[in-house]
Amino acid sequence: MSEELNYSKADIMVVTMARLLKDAENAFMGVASNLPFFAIWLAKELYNPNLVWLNIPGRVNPSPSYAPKSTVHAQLSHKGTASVTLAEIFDMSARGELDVAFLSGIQIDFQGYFNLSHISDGTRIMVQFPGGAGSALICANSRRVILWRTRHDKRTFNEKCQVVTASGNVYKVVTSDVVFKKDGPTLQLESIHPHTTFEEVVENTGFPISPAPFTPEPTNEELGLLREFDPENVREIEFLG
Amino acid sequence: MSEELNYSKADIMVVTMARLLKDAENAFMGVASNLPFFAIWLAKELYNPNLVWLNIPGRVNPSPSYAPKSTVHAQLSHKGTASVTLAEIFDMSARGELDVAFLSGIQIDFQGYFNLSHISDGTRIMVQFPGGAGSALICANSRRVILWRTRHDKRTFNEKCQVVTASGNVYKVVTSDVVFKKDGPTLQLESIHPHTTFEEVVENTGFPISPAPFTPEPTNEELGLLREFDPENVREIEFLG
Amino acid sequence: MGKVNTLEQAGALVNDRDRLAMGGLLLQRIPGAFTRELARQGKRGLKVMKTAANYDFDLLCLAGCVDEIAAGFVSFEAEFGFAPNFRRSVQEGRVKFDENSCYTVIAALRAAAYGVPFMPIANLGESYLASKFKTVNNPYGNGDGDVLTVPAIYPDWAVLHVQKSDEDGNAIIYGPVFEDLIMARAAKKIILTTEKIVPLTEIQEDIDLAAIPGFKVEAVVEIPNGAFPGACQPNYDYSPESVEEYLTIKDNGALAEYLEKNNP
Amino acid sequence: MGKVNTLEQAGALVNDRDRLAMGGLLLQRIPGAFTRELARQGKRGLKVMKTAANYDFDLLCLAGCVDEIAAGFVSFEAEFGFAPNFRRSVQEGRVKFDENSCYTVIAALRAAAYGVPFMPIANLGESYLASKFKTVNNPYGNGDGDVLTVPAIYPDWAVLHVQKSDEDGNAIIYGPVFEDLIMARAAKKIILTTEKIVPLTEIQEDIDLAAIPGFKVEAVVEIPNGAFPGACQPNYDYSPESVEEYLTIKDNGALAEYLEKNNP
Repeated sequence: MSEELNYSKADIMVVTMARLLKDAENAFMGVASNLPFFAIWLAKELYNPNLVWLNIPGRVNPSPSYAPKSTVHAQLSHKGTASVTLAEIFDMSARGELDVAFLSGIQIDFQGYFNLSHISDGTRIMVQFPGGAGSALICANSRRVILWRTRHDKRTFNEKCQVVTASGNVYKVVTSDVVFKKDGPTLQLESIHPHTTFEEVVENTGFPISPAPFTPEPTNEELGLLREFDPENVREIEFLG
Repeated sequence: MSEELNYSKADIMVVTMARLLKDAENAFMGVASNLPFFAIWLAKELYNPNLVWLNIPGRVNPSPSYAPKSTVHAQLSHKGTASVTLAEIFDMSARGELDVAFLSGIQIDFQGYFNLSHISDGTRIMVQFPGGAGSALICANSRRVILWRTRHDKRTFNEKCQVVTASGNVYKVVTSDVVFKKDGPTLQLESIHPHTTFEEVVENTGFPISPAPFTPEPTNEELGLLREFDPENVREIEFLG
Repeated sequence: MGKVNTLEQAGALVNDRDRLAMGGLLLQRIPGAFTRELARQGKRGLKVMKTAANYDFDLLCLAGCVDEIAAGFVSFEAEFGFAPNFRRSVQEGRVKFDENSCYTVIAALRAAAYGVPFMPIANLGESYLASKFKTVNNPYGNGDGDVLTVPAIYPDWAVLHVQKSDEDGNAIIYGPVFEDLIMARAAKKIILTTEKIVPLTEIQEDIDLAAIPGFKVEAVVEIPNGAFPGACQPNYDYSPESVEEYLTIKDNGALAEYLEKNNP
Repeated sequence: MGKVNTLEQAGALVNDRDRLAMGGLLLQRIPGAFTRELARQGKRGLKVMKTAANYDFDLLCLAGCVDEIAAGFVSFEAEFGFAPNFRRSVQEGRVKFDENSCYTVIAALRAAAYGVPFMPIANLGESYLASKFKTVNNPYGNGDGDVLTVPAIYPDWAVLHVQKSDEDGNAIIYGPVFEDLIMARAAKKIILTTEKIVPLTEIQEDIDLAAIPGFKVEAVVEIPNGAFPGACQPNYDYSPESVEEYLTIKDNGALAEYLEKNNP
């Protein structure tokens, strides 16, 4: 049914994540975090102007004039309201003062544990991933962690990560196809994006799930704002390559 | 013989301490440290222009345009060359990178241990002193500590401090009347300022000392520079009250 | 945005027995006006900390506001002598002076800022101060001796006086920062007094210096000359005459008169 | 004062097997020109560290200069994909990747900066990273569990690219500092490349930002565009075309040509 939709997978992911920030006190995003960039930007525009936006360059509450491809770009510092270094943002997390943090995993298992480190054969590294950046600290100490992942397949969503880069306070997992919530010790399907079906999701998920309703679709207001701010479709960049 | 001298006790103390900085890499001075202020200033003017001057306001190598009474005054930041906070100066000391530090004690004993804390009767505090400020860290970790004290009597220079605020790498002790050097575990008389005599010093010192030569007197060049920089005689302030 | 309060409202945020890290050092950029407000409001049982203090801690002793002082040094400098009310309060047992080396105050604040229960530090030599602190084994060492540690101290408030803040508390300190930024990070919340409240755009012109983020600030009060009788460079120097005047106060009546006259 | 050197002289200060903390983050204000000089001089066995890196560490892998990388993240961002030479070097066992959480890099540098053998940190959850580090008992606790610690790492050099330095190395970073200042304090000595060497008077105009003191700086080299192909804000942005060009290098010949062409 995807031909009928007037929005992309990136759009519904961004909008879904933005709505999760309606009551957030602050939100942190890291490197290579394009979709969180748009989600935080949209949430501040539409739902939660007092949301404190924290990022790697360490400028609080930037007002980017356009969407950069790099999420440590100077646009993340543009017209910020104060300077808090990355080390100090990690300290905030360590003190339990980070409310929402966006993290991602190349592999994410049924417990919400994730791997950004590597795949090994037990003795040597077969595939080296980028590394978890600040994930281990952030995931264990922030109040609510939102994982996002633009790929939804069994390689990503598996029974158990061989290598755990980070784990902890996972709150939601927003994928290209669904939203999971962390409920007790495991991930539970919360909603399915309207372009796909429960059967397809079962097919692409490496752990057991139960049926769930569709994810609420983006509104015209949300889509209009995103398109106006991002005419070059930088928000699609995580779906490329 | 003091009528014949063309310099004050403050002058000979300043000059003596300045000369100790001829080969110093850096020198730190703290609060209420007027004589060290002049000593570092004079050493940089005359003997060691590359000496790195470190102070509480955290401006490296200030060029004060006059001598303030407070040694945390903005003149200590005037025309500095870089900003290093007090915490970072302490860190330098902790890493063993502070070369010379000026400290003082209200009581100083024969080992060079000193008390800036209090006098107690064993259970309660009878006389509260200001506290040792950074002394405990600085004295234990800097390479060479120069103690100075404008009073030379048996209350100050005693057999053993009841309360030890700080101890460690004491190098010299410059008093109103003499210079001690730390030689092995104890202070030894190194020189006697020309206004007094060995007999008087013995009388005013609470631990055994051996005879020593006179301290070299200030030169006209040294005195001229000091008087020009400090026409208001701020360098006498530690001798007042 | 509702953070701009009167001095009285800001003072009312502080509860009896709260722990305050107070900014500035000796007579430099201290929260002088806020200190007098604490005295006027008759706070009791406060615990205060700073590396090196004089006027503010001495006044809080005189006014009976503090139970405990953690500091490395509490005294005026040469021209004014020791801090008389601090001395008397400690000697008479009304105030506990938890003497620190200045660095152990910093270490305690760093531990709080980093969310850890203690901070390892270099040794403090043979000293009665060293005996206040505990050691731990270096887990990465070869049994080469223990490491001295300082326990975290979490201030309820960092009370800071700055040159410039916007109405949300995004603020800039010009000149020496002393321990203010460590305090701002260690404390649960910040109370700011500022020489001037400026538009955010003026903060943004010096954004690299805007190291106090509004989101931690609970109150912002504009008080020109708010460091009085201390200095706030480059705006004004400390006032020796006013420090002398303060030092003449001998009783509660004179204190009340002083607090009335010097408001803020 | 003799600290102003050519890029070649500054590169020669670094010995094989030295440990380098390299400034900037990803493609922001990295010491790009100095990294290429290390490659041209054929350094071997270097140990490098930073929270999050791509071009500089990837190039050092390609050129065979590094043995060990301590970092939280080594990758380009979305448009360029992973760091290919880093990946290959690690997968082929030529480079040891000591994966950290970014915060543990910071903690290791803080410990070095403070002159202590380790830094306590908050917990890292259930993670293979947590298992790399040892715990100690909290000496001030009530047996309420152990505290995770990170051992100090002392870099021989902090290699930083800045917008402005005087000839003594008194230097200013404008905009995000990333971990540069922690590196400057943790390292034994600093090597600076700077967009511009300016008179001291120009440093003094922004003295509150002059957080790199000349006395720790061993070499200052003026290299306009020295962060290339990275950004140095506000002077210039990173060059996507040049990063793409770098990523086409497949062999030693192409690398030599690239290093020749891009000098500095």
